[in-house]
Amino acid sequence: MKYSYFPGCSLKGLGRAYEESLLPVMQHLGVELVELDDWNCCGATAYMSVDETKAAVLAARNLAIAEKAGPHDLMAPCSACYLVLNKTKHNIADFPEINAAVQRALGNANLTYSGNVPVRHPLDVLVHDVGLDAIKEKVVRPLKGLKVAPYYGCQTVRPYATFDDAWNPTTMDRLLATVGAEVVHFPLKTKCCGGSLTGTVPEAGLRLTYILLKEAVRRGADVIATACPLCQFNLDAYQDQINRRWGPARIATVYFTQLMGLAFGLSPKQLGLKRNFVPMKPLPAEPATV
Amino acid sequence: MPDKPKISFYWCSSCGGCEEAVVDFAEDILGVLEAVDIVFWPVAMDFKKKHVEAMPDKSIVATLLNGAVRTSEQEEMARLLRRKSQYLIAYGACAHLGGIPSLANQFSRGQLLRYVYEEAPTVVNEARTRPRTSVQNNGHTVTLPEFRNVVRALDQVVEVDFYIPGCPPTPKITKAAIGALLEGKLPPKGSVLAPDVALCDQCPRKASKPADLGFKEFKRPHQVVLDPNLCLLAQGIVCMGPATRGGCEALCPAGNMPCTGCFGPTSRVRDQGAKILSSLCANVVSKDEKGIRDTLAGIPDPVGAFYRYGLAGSLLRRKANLPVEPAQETP
Amino acid sequence: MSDPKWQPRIVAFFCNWCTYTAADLAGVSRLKHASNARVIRLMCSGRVDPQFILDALAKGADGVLIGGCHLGDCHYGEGNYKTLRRFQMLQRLLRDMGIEDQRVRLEWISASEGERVKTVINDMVEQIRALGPLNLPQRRQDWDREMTPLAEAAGESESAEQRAEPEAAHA
Amino acid sequence: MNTNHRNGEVRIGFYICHCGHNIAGMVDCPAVAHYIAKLPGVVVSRDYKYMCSDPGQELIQQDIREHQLNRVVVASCSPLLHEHTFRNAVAAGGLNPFYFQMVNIREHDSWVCTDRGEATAKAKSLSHAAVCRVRFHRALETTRVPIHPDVLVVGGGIAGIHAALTLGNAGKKVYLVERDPSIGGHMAQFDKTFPTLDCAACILTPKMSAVRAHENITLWSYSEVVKVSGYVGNYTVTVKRKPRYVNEELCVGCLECIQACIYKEGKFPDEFNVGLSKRKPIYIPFPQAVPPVVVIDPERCLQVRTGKCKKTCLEACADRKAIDFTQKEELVEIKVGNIIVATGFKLFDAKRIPQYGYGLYPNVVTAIELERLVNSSGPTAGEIVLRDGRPPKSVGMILCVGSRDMKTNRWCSRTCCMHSMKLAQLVREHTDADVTVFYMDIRAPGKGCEEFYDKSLKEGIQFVRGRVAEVTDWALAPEEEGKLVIRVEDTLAGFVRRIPVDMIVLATGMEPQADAQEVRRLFNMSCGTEGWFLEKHPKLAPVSTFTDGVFIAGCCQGPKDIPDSIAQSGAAAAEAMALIDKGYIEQEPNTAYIVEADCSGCKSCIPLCPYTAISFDDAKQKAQINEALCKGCGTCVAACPSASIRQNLFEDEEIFSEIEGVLAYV
Repeated sequence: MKYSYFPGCSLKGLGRAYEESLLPVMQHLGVELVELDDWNCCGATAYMSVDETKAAVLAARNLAIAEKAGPHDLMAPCSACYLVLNKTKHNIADFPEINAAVQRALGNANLTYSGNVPVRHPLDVLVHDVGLDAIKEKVVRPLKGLKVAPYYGCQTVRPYATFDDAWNPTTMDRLLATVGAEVVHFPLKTKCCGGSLTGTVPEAGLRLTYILLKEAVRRGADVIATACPLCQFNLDAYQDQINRRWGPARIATVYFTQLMGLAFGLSPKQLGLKRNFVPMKPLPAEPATV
Repeated sequence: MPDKPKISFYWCSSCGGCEEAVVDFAEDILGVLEAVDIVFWPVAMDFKKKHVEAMPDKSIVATLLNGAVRTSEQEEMARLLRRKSQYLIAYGACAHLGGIPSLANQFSRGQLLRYVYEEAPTVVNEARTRPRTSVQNNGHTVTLPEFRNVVRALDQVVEVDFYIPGCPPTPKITKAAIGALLEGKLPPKGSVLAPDVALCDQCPRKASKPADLGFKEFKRPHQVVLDPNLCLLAQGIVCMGPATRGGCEALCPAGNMPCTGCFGPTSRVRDQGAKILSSLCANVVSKDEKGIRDTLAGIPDPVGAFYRYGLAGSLLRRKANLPVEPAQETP
Repeated sequence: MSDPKWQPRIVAFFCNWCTYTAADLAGVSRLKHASNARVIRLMCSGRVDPQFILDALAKGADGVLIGGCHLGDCHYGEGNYKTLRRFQMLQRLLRDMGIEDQRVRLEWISASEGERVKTVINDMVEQIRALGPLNLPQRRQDWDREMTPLAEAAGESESAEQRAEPEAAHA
Repeated sequence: MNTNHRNGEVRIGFYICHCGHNIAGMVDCPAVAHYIAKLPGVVVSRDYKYMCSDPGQELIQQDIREHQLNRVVVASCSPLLHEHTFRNAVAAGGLNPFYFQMVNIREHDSWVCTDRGEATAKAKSLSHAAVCRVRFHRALETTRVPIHPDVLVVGGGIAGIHAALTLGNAGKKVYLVERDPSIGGHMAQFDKTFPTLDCAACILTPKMSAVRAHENITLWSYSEVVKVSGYVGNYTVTVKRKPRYVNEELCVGCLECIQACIYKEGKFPDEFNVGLSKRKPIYIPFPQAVPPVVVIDPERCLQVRTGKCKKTCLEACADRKAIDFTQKEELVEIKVGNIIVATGFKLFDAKRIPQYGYGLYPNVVTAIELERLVNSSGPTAGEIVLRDGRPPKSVGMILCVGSRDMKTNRWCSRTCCMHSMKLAQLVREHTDADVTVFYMDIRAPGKGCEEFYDKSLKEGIQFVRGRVAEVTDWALAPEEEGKLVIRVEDTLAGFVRRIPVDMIVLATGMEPQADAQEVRRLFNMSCGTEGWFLEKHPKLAPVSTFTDGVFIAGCCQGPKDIPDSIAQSGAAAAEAMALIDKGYIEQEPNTAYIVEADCSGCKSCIPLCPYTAISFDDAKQKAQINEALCKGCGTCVAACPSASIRQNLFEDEEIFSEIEGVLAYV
């Protein structure tokens, strides 16, 4: 199993714990990830709202490079990258004028894009390509007794609910259950984390973050699992401020790949678990590792 | 008693089999010769075109013309004989419907000439010489007729009064036709002088044909050892009998080979190939697309199988996307 | 061949029970679509004699559309299976005769699929527009032009085209 | 017969109908008439406002007399609509009705074209084709097929029951086949009916009993139709009678066997109470079931499953000997002339909209579940309670669950607004709870329904306009703790609201039955894309189907309320009776026939006929067609390799000339 890999800026920066856990987990499962050569910014949601066509060109360059790199699906772990690349793919297919602009721009860089590279999320790859049975076989340290609130965020399944339900996604639930965790009922799994409002309009953004934290605690979760660097950051970094403003709600937020890594017997340090502001409590019935 | 009626024979694009069929009258030919005066018959007698040209119009009672029309010379002779004859009779499958030569209507003139003069495995022609309509040699001009783009049945060139079908027509239907002509007992103009019921009616294997014919596969005669008595369709062999006019007394099925359709369709049918296709395919057993495709794969060349003797006379006549090329004057 | 006013001409054979009714429904629902298809009603797509298709093409249709009930839904049980089998072979035959697949189309359209009548006709018109005219009568005239000199020399005014299908004329 | 055939000369009259503005608005009718007038054989060519009107028909008849017409072509609407009208008009004019051809320039032309020039060109070419074709028409006679007087009604809901009773009362023999152990259908589960709030059981159960008692009705419950063959007037139907392991004749409905079952308590979800209560393996569907006999669930009964049970039920039944474990599935064949299909609907599965939390939150229920809770013979004896037994203080009702939704079903289920308001009123009647109805539009068009809406408003039921986004259990405010929260954009107030409630009722919509496709094939009907059975004409033939002698009634045709279902089943019964009392049906003379002199006896046609109408005459060595069996599909005609089979109304030359005609006008 081989995929082209588009890390995006987050996985090299703020969200490097995602990459630090994703790569060994994938390697452990025999999934080969080949990082795209000379990839560039996906454009993110911000550029899309400024100039859709230029944003499409920016993202399409990555798609074109991936197409050139070989006949592999392109894995984009960051939710924003995943969405933007997919959106670009759809826009190019659906709107001839965008396609024309993109092809013109790519042509200047001696690139072409024919629309043939599927953009895949790690959750999709793990559940549908690798398979839960294969994952179960690799579990050496089942996360027994660990209560996890699965949190998908907004961009993973919306608007393109290609691999999971838009309202009630379950791929992460099933993955976490497979590695032995107890998945708590978390109906806010696709609610907003506050997004960039946490920085721009904190009284609105952080309140949304607070609701998620509070509900996760109320439902008895030990940890929140996420698939998005921005979600992880929002949920992890502002807890002091949030607690001061609305009341106590303290809980660690980690990447689902980090939890999988633990179950595979990888060390917390190797998985980037030390980077959290709010540290994850040690696994139940295990000597402290943090 | 007036003069004996004048008859002429002519051949265009043909294999000579139709001429042979006339010779096959054997001693009966003498009877015919007694009754008629043959005024033109290039195969057997030394008359020239100029002799025909000299005859008054309509002075020949009947001309039996065989072969398809492929060259300018054939076209010219067809027009000439039409003018000189009271009845012009298309004799044999080629004149009737285009015959085997009209299978060439699947190819352009250029494709045909290139193959025949350059690409055919038995050809050595490094100079790539091609026939030309006119060549200068030693101060002499040598001419050849022009090779047309399209092969035509006789009635696609001139008006035809009657048709005698077959490849070749059997002596029996030929004699019957000449008899009717001499006795003046002719059917309406345009008729085909053969029975108007399909061949199965005369086939010795008819009784062996099952009522629930269902095709699981089609086979070609060389792929199986054929049962000499069982209906050939029941053996999975494409037999054109059901879609072909009777009159030959089922010579091929009697000889353990399927009918290939040389007598053409019945008068009620406009396209013999479409009709046999309709009948055979409807009776395929499979109900899924792939199964149907697999069964029909047993007929690898539908044009060759269904239009062997009549592509020129079919509704489509010629491959639609072929060009009309100018006469080949330069190599 | 490239007459700017050229409009594809489509002869459509629709079965009474499904596709003809669907075309009626398209009308009742005012589903505007290309006007190019001329519908001939038959009781069942099984009645579509391959001769009809060839004849339509020979007489100048640029395309032929056959519409029947979905497989398994034939009003007469299995008429449409016969159509499917004939169609598969006919399409091979047409391909060999230089006629593109898109020109002769078989579609299963049930009585309720008025929308589909619209889509199929629009789609087919576009495809044929892209292919250009088939116009076999014109092509035959072009083919027969090589006989003009001798016909004129023989003083014939009547063209061979007019004498096509001599038997039918006397039938 | 008239004498307009002298010299075999063809004299055609052509008429193009304006259909008011319907055709004339898009087609230049005078131009078409003018064009057709020049075609050979056309003697009269006219355009007229309404050809189907009396004066229009009179015009044709007058022309037949005055101009000695012997062929008539009318260009107007679809032949499926008015071919009969015009054939009759032609016949009244003294001409054989089959010297007529109709051109469809409304449905196929004016209604679908956008360009007047194109539409007119199309009308010209279609008319040209008809004029070419009609020349070959011949005089034909219709044949009569006798109608078997018995009727099959499929489905024992209120529609099927009413149809069976109507027919039975008219003296017709009826077979009523119901899949479940009892008739009654969905209506039997209802407590009250809107808008009158009369008791559903009080009006339904007498009808159910009447079915059982009726001398003309044979009731086969727990049975299914598995095969249908034949055609109008002569259907042969095979019915599968599933074993209920109880002899219907001997069981007196004392229910002692249920008491005696080795299962002391009910253990399996009770279908009638939609799983809100439990039943035993031997049970009666509901107290008023018809037939009032018990049934044994073969999936659950120990004896049936394993053969190892003490069979306490047998002991309890004692010498009545009604319980019979040797019963086997039985196939019964019946002959009927007409069939009424009233197979009903199924409710939308609320789990398909996960954001409403059905199946996740115990106090999210469906409307039918609430219906059972309200009913005094229901699982709570009429108490509306939460799962923990407390009465709810607030109830939210969400409308259009699985209706008017692009993600699930696009159609309006028509009854949910009224049904929900009825339940809201009943909740108010039974509890002190506040009730809020979340709606997109209130649709209350039936008689007394708008008044019912007013009454709901007056009774203090709250209405919030907006499609509910989600039902959740996460609380933001203290008053939300422990409650279900409905998040909705209130489109009248213009902001997003969170409304906490104790109980949520989902008004699930109606869907076609899961096996609608199989049933449709069984009876040779058509389905809309959604799966509802298709009526022959939405206005003029709402209970007929494209198969003569098969009628549809009730919700299998589309969502409707009880009065509409009853009206339809009455109509279907009347349609069947009209055929039965006439005694025969006239068949379109479109049969195939073989010209014996032409046939070579190749037998290609014989296996193609679905009705085995073609056989081989061994003496003559030719194929022959039994015209009584032929249904006129023409498949054999197309297949005859020597064109020796012909078809009335669809002769080769007629179709070839039609092809020539449509291509003649460019």
